[in-house]
Amino acid sequence: MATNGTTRTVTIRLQRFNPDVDKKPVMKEYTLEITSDTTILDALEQIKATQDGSLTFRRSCRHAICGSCAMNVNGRNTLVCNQRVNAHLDRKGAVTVRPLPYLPIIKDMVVDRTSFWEQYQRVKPWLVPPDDVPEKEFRMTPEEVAALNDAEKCIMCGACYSACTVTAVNKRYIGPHALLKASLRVLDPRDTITNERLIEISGNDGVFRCHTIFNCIDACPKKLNPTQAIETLRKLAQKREAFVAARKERQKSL
Amino acid sequence: MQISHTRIFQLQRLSAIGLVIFLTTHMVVAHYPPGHLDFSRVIERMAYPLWKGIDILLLASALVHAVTGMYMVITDVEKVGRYRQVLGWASIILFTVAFIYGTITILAFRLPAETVNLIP
Amino acid sequence: MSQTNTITHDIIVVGAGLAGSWAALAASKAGVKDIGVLSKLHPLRSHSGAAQGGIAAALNNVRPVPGSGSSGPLEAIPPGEAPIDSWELHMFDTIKGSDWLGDQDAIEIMVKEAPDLIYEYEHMGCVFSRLEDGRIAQRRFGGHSTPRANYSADYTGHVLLHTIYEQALRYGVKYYPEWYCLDLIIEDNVCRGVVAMDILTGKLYTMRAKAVMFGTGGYGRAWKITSNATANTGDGVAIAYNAGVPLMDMEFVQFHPTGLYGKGILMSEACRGEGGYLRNSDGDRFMEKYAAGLMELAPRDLVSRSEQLEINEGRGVGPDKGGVYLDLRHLGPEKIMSRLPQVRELAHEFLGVDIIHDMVPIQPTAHYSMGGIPANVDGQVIADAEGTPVVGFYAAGECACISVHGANRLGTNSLLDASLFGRRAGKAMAAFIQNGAKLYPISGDPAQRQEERIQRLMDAPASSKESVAQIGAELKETMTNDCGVFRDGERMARALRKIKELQARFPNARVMDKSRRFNTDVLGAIETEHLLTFAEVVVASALNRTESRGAHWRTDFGRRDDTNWLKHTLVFKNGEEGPRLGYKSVNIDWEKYPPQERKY
Amino acid sequence: MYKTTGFFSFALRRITGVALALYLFLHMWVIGSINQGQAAFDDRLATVQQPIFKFLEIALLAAVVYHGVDGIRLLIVHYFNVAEYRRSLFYAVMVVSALLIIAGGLPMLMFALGGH
Ligand SMILES: Cc1cc2nc3c(=O)[nH]c(=O)nc-3n(C[C@H](O)[C@H](O)[C@H](O)COP(=O)(O)OP(=O)(O)OC[C@H]3O[C@@H](n4cnc5c(N)ncnc54)[C@H](O)[C@@H]3O)c2cc1C
Ligand code: HEM
Ligand code: SF4
Ligand code: F3S
Ligand code: FES
Repeated sequence: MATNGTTRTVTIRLQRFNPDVDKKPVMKEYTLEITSDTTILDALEQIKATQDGSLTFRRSCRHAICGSCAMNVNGRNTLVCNQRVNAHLDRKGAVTVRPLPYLPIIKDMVVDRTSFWEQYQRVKPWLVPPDDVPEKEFRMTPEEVAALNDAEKCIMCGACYSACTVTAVNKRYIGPHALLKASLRVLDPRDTITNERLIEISGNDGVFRCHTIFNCIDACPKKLNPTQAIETLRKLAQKREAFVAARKERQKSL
Repeated sequence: MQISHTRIFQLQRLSAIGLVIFLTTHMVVAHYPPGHLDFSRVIERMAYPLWKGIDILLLASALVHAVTGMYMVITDVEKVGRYRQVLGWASIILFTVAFIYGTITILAFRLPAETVNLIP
Repeated sequence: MSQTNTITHDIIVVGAGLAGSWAALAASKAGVKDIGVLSKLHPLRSHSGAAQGGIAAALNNVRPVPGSGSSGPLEAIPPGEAPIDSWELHMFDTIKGSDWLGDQDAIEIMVKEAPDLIYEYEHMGCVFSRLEDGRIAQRRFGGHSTPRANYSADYTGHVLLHTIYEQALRYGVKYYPEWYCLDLIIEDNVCRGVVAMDILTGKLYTMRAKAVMFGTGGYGRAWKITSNATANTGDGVAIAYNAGVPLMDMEFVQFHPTGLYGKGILMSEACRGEGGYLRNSDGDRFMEKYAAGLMELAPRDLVSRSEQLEINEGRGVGPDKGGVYLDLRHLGPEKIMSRLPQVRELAHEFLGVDIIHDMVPIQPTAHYSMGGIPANVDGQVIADAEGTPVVGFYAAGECACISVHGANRLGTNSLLDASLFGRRAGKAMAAFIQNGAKLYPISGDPAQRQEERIQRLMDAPASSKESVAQIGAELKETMTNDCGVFRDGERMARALRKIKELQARFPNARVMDKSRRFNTDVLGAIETEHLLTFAEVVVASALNRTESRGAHWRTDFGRRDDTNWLKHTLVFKNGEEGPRLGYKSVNIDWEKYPPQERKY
Repeated sequence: MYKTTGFFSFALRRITGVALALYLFLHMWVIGSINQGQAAFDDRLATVQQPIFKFLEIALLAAVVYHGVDGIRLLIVHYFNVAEYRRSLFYAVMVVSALLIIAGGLPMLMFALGGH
């Protein structure tokens, strides 16, 4: 069993930055005793509690469902709450943690996700159901539900957004997270504003701005596939009128 | 008229398919086996109207692809966003001019006796 | 910074989990447009999103295959055939689960409105798992006599939370993400607003409103081993208590039997539902001794107690012998991969254990807070045992105690509770505003008081050895050891002394981060202060209740005692003297649901 | 930059794409001299057939081949659900491009070195 009491000493290298005081980010090293099941988040908490209380980071659920704790570990975006330190040590027994790249830093690991949320709201993440709803539930088939599974699991952690090369240089691009969300509503047979959605996402900042770089898939801690969602939306955008007509037909029997 | 991003995408992908076909043909026929190039070698092929047709299609694909591609590259930069419409029209104009010029060039290949200056 | 800024809304909701966002949405739909919702986390990070199992409602979509028994396969109820479930059954299960401490008028409202709530969720876009014919799928859950948990695979809370937040956005609700509520302003029994901090800038604001609602969630963070998110520090409960509002039934804290060893992270109840075993260090399935009939599938409180007994008697496993094994190996790779993929991932990620080949060490984990701010069925907070309302103050969700869960909550009933009473509170607030509620003046500068509180924390001498983290750690240790699954008078008295000591040490604790910008160090200190505040109430309430009921189990009073204790605890803040205890009667329909022995 | 196989192939594709576009216009300018008559044409053609250009042409071939093969990969990703196989596709593109570049480039190299 992995949980044994043995500890080992490791180095945690953290990027520190408080824009009010510091000119530019600096790397600082902290030495720490860990066990085999210490997560990177545990390590950060430990440093904050015992070495430097000003270390700042977001976290809440501790088990990869709230999306707070996305950071960049050894150059890769990931959640830190479900990653054990042991799994990320380099040859010198150290692990490097930085905030998500290409986003303005608020303080230490806390980044400004304003553009991320703006893009999320831009795609109208909510469903707009038909005006008259049935007495009970809409009758969606298990297949229709299955098509939504991937998008529904997104925890809005931002790992994909910060890894995407396009968003890195262009914050007007809607981004993988919001396009994945858009696909959730577009593919939902209950939605009534699909036409508008497709127009919006096929505009200058939408699906056709994606260059199929796949960083979003690589970065996603929930193993989701925004690229596929984008490709699906691209196809639907090209046959928008037919798709919307089929949707209207489908809604008659919901 | 709005420059539609969907159209641009379709044009770029369509022209890419066109390029796969025409460019491959062009490369094999025009440049293989490699050797010294001059008018006489070029005219050998260009004397046939079929080749002229294929080269015009190649020209069209390549221009559409290059112009839409450059449009994409440039508009990827956030700050350029405001000028998208202008860039779109500039691309269309660039394409038109280049296509006309290229077509004239292709048509200009005649056997020596009948070579005429289309552009003085 | 004496000049503080003021923000005004018709309604201010603190908390953006299911309870908070539902309230805002319902009020907005009812016509109140000026609503502000603050949340110390981005709304989508609220702990409601962590719920896995499901949300209860008697929809009658599914039944056990006739003749297959209580744990056999399920099938869709064919159209036209007799329903098997009803609100009455749901009600009885809930009352029994609550060990008869739940208020039956509130429970009746909850179970009756439940199906309508689920349909509203569905109409707003919630992606429920489906049956072949397109109806919502349902599954079994502990303590429910029929399959009535409606679910979205194993991330139900996540899907509900996203749905409701997005709809609230659609209806124009204004959110203040990453704003921290520090104080509640109540004068002359009228609620006038809150004081809050914009975490990003560290600036304080006085936020005035005609109605304020708290939906601040649970308080499991006072225990060392807990399934709760780090945000679940019971801020709302402590703030309300400090503002003079009583707290109800705080001694009732549910411990879930399967928290990952040393971490507390929840391994879904489905582990046992699918047939998992619990084993002690000798490899024995110890549940044989405690619940030979239901074995591992006995209710949560009972299983947690059995585990703790094994541990206490020296048959524990793990480095400190503080856990037992959850054995899923016999289920086989196929079943594990298809039914428990998330569980497998969690065990692997956090402990490096593959449940296909190895047993996972687990232990009881503080999971759900039954108690909280007392409120009636419209979310209206009450000021005393007679039910006098605190004008303009509402509460719903886990921070509230409308008392539908009594002494022990059934799984899937709390998502229902938070959503449903959030919705009701929203409607009630809208009616309150529309009937001409006033914006009352605020005397003095309450934000200034909070400013001073923060300044004190920052000014504590750097030489001080006292650290907030240390105080927090000692408190959590104490609560887990002395006010956990098993309790007795002696240990709780010790815990109470310890809490007093920690409270006395707290003013000397120093905060290392002196900056204004996104100061989580200061917030952590304030949260620890809140833990110290309500932990005292928990222990005091528990110490006084000399019986065992639901989740509150005393080794020195091992029986339920309806003659003396069929009543809610109501604790008032009594200046520096510490909590003053009072009691409130339970609403019981003596004809239909008289108290019985709770047997499974 | 966030460096992955995806980013690497994107950067290469983009650089080659832009280079090819620029080349296209250069090419048109060279061939366009036919409009000034056969002599002008041969003149300009000779300029671009100095030894250094022969090597540049190999680079051009490499660029076209890589860009084209990678472009085909994108078309495949668009029309089929294969994003999961992104790494295999990346390596496949690399191998195929390399083979084609060698096949096309070797004769050119011989020609450039041999000079006839
Ligand atoms: C691991 C786990 C699994 C669960 N599974 C189930 C299940 O399957 N079925 C079920 O019915 N129940 C389940 N529960 C219980 C259920 O999830 C919760 O009881 C319910 O979600 C609580 O909702 P809420 O809206 O009251 O609070 P929360 O969702 O916790 O929201 C609290 C909100 O208050 C905000 N807040 C708190 N303090 C402040 C402050 N000082 N200032 C500003 N904002 C503040 C937070 O930011 C947050 O937005 C589970 C609980 C856990 C821990
Ligand atoms: C063999 C045929 C070719 C194929 C299959 C092909 C395919 C593609 C594809 C699919 C893209 C889109 C890339 C993206 O969206 O990120 C692209 C981009 C581009 N192509 Fe081509 N191409 C070919 C030949 C050419 C040629 C000959 C040129 C030069 C004239 C060219 C110039 C460009 C440019 C400038 C871009 C934009 C760069 C970018 O977006 O990254 N391509 N090509
Ligand atoms: S798609 Fe994945 S990486 Fe992107 S926000 Fe959602 S969960 Fe995070
Ligand atoms: S990384 Fe970005 S470019 Fe497209 S495939 Fe993913 S969104
Ligand atoms: S803390 Fe919630 S995802 Fe990591």
